[in-house]
Amino acid sequence: MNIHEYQAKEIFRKHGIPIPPGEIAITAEEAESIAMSYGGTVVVKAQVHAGGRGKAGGVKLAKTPEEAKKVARDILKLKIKDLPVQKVLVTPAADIATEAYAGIIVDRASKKAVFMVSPAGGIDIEEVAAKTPDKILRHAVDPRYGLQGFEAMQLGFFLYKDVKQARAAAKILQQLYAAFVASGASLAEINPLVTTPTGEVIALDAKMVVDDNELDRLPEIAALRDESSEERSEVAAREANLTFIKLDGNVGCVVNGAGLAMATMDLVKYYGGEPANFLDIGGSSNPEKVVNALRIITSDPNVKAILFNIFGGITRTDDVANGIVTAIKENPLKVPLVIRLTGTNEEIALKILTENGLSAMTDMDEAVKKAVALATGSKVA
Amino acid sequence: MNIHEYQAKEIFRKHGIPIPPGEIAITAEEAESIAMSYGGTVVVKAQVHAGGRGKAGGVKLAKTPEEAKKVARDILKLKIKDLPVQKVLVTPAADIATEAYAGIIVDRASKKAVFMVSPAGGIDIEEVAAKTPDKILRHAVDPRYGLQGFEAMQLGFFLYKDVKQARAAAKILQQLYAAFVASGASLAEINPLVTTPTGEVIALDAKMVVDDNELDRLPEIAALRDESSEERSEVAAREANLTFIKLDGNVGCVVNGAGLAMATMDLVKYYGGEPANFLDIGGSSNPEKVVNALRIITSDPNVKAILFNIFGGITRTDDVANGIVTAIKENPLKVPLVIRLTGTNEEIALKILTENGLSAMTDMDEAVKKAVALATGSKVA
Amino acid sequence: MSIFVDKNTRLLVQGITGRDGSFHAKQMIEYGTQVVGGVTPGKGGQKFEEKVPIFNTVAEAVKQTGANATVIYVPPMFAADAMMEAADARIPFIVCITEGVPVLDMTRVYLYVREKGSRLLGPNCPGLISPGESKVGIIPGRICTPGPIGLVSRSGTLTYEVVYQMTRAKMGQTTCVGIGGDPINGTNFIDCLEAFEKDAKTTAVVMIGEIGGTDEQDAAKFVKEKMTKPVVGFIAGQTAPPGRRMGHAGAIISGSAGTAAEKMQAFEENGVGVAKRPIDVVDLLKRAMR
Amino acid sequence: MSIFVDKNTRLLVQGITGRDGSFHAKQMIEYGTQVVGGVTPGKGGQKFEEKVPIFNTVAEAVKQTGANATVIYVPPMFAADAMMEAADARIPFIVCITEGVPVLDMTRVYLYVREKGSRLLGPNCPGLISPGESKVGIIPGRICTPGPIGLVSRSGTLTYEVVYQMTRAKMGQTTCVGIGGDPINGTNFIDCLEAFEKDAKTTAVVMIGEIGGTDEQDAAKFVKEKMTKPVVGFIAGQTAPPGRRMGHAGAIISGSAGTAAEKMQAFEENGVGVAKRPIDVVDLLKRAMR
Repeated sequence: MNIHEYQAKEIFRKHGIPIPPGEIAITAEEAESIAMSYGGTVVVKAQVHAGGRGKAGGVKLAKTPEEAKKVARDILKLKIKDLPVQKVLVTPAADIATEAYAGIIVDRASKKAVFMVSPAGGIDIEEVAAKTPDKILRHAVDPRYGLQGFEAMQLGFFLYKDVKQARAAAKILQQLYAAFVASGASLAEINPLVTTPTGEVIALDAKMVVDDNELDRLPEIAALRDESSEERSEVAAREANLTFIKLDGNVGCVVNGAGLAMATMDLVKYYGGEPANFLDIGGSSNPEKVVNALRIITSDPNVKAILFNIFGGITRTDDVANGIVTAIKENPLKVPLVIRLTGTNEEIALKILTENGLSAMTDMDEAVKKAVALATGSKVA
Repeated sequence: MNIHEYQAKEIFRKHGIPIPPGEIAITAEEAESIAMSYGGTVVVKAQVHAGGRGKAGGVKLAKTPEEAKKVARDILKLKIKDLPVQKVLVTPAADIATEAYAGIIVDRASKKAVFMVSPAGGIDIEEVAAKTPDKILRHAVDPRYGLQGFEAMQLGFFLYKDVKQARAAAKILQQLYAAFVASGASLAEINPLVTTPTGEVIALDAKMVVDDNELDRLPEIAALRDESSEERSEVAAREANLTFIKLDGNVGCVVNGAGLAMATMDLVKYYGGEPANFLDIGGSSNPEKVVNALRIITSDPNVKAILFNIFGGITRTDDVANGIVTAIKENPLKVPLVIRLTGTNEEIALKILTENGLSAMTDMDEAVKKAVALATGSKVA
Repeated sequence: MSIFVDKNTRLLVQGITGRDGSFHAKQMIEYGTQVVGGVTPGKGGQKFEEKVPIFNTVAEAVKQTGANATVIYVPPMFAADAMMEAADARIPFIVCITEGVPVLDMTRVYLYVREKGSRLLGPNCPGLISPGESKVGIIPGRICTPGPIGLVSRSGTLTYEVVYQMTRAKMGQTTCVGIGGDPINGTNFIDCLEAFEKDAKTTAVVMIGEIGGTDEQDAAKFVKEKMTKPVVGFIAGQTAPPGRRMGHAGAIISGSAGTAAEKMQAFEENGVGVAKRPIDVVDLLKRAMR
Repeated sequence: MSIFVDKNTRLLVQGITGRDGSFHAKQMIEYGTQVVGGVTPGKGGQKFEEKVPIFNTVAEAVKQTGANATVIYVPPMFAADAMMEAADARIPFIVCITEGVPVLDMTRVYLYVREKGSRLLGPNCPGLISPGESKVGIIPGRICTPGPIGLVSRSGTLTYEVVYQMTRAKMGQTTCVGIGGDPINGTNFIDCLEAFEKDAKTTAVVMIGEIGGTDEQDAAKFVKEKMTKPVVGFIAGQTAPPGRRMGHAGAIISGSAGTAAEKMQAFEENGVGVAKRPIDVVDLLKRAMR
């Protein structure tokens, strides 16, 4: 789950990381009055779950409250990577001497949380990694001991020669690690971590991604979810307990199991179609899920054909058949439907479908070919 | 450092352990009014740094506020193991179904914090260990992982057959471990841990000993020290940065180093005397420390002779000699003094002492023999 | 022969009285797996299906039954504790089916299990099956048949699809292992390839990967450097967009790393036959085993 | 010969610019110890006494100097971190002089150092000296002389007293090791006895214990079961009251356990000569070595 910069900053602040103040505005007028209360130059920053905000015009300086109002109005009209900006963060502009980078991610190779720090901050860290890899220091944290003082100091000295700044950075990194663990994060980032002309070390930006699997035990983190900034169909899918990712193709896919769902999409492409989505109805065979899945897929006007690919194991194919029948009775389909079923209770499923004027296939490749042909209007081979 | 029951209870409560309410009284009248506010039967418990309070008459039931006043008055007059009772804890009496024991200590053999739990609670756990060792389950906690849920459940099931009570106990044990670690404790104990007739599991008593070495980084724990309940000479010694333990003998000992101090005491005994104290002036050779050491020792009327035993390594013997001279000038001694010095700057030290009318020996055994003879009035061999 | 589980596997089921645990315990017993005990705190002393003794703790269960493997069906927030309990009880082989275990839990569990000397399979995996010998987890028994092929996969139903095609083509399996779709898991491709290489009865291996991470690339190198037996593979997720988790927590392309294309290339470069479609695995195997 | 440190010991001093660190660094250099570097964060690049390079981190110091031992003089609240930093930098021998390290810190440090494969001596110890070869810590060099006796002790000045008597009696030492007075320390009696048993030049060993714990009892058993060389011992604290910490954090009789009497009995029962007074060690040694 993504959270906004202002939310991540609040979490970082609670763990002691020095961060300048800031307030959220949802209108240009609010931005103006916040800017007025701070006095001096402010930064207005789009709060949206997308990287590259700066390049997209989502981060602007404003020298006066009037200017803050104007830039806030502009930013609030933006769409960044398809996501509309609905909130801006207004924060006093800081005097910056140097910009560094500090982040943590969960690393699958080392099976640990890994710090990455770089004295080259303020820009995309992947760019730094590609161009000047020696400017990045990586450090895997042993979860049994946490980030030790001496480890934090090694990272601190990589960022700053001055011992006071190295110590300040070390402290911030330990606080960042504490925030990361306490929030069940899979990523936590400060970019840039800056020094001021008077030598202080402070965090100017904050980013955090939370492991969805943690949300059940961290209700206060789960409450940070901002559904208004997510794709609507994906919100609906999550509420229906489905894993759904919208794509741009024309063949809607309903599959049980993530691996099979990906393989089905790949096969759609292989046979000349384009998948309209990733959708995993999961292991449990609840007819309700099938109904919800069809509702979400049919709401996409690009979808020209729908393909079910169900390999019954735990999933009972008769449950899926019942779900399809129910859904179609409620909302007759406007696009053709191809069903592939095999496995647990296959015979019962076929009977249910036939009795309701539907048919099903058992071979995956054949089913995909047919769905692609129907979607693209070409002939079935 | 010992802390009182009521202080330990406050810490345990903060970590979520269920503990009945309670308030502190320093007069019988206060105890009465607390009892009145609770209504019903209360328990009045001496708050003193000594075990065996119950046997010493320091814990009493009172059915009415008047009775609470009476027993509080009695208890506030008590001395338990030489320590005067200055506070009582007044707490509503609980209905008890069963009594168990739960404690943690730092164990030197396993080099870990070790839990001990027993369904035979309410009595001295060393007695249980001696008589029915199979009624105790020990469990060493890996500090890298803390007390895991399953480990806590194993301990919980050892205490209770009922799964709800086992779970409640497991939760309490995890909270107890958290309190133990957060407080820098070397011992934390609930005795008894009781079940009520309705099946709840609650802690009726609380004991905690804090590692002195933790106090510098835990100011809020350090603030719990109750100097009024400690031996006065030991408080003075601590303030002077000396390690001092009062004993009942007649030869006062001033030594540098804990091992040598013990060996000196042993030698006093070996030659027929009794050491009046353990006193380690430590490694640094500050004359001020010697002055303070002499002040503390001479305040004990039992001391009939004073023995210095200094092996100069880091400790400079001339510093010690200067300290002795200064102290004696300020407060002339009323008892004989034997000085043994050897090591760093020995010649200078001897010169200082001689110039001030004092003498010194270099052999430890000879010095001890002489001090014992002077203290006991027997002839020097 | 087979890897990890066989006729001598004496299995515990942690969470045996839960919805999933009880369902699959029955299925495993029907298949012929020796289910020697179950664990559900508070139900110690009872019996599952009037046969299998239930215990309050894993330690007790191991002591009473001599179990040498365990399979875990407990809710995600308790799965880490269950894995560690099993490792602490010195069970040498631990299979965790549970999906949704927090990844930070797994950073601790991984080290703990390793310290205790156990092997962990999963979490978020379908388990494994040595056809005709023992089934541990949720892989449907009827789609498998004994034979000489080893199979290892990050996926569940996709594996079923491939195994089903193999069985229909009369290519039986020594063991089918689902290592699971999480970013941090106990057993990886290389662990399984190593075991299949050592297993006398296995003559060829199928490896089914997906986007995310570098496990398949590392495995491909291992095949080239250390294996004598032919290996063929399939990668799911050629059409997956970057930066999105495709159902499995570990199935994500980060930046430009972990794509299907790069994994398929690694396969090719290291002599692992690349199936373009799941069904192609069968033909590749036939060719490889000639 | 000697144990743990010798002429080839290349020593770092952590906290070399502090009050204690700088004082003892000078003493060690004077004695002839190869002090190859010091560590004080923020003073990297400077030199100690115009000779010894100072580094910001231990890792850097090890990389630049090839140090194979370190001695720690940092305040108690930073000592755990210093020990772990040294272990993380793979220094094989770590000596921590600092007194007052919280015991819960040591529960973690002990495991960490062991995982990294280093040996830790201390904390709260005087260090060790191999007379004529290398002195690491604070034991005064002039009271020692080379010879065939190994000495291991929980105490500081009491050790000096005994070594001084030995030196006066012309009984030189291979190595004198102070293991420290804390309840949890890195190296115990048995570790040292084992090393002395293996050391070709050591012909007899002195063991100086004190009240608290069971280290001396375990060591006595070890002497009986595993040692061929004679061992004599002294125990301090025969007059110590129960339940009180006698200066050293580890010197405490708990209930009725850890008394001097029980330790002396264990010595006697296992063939360790028992000195009643410190001075008796010399006579016992003479008799043992006849």
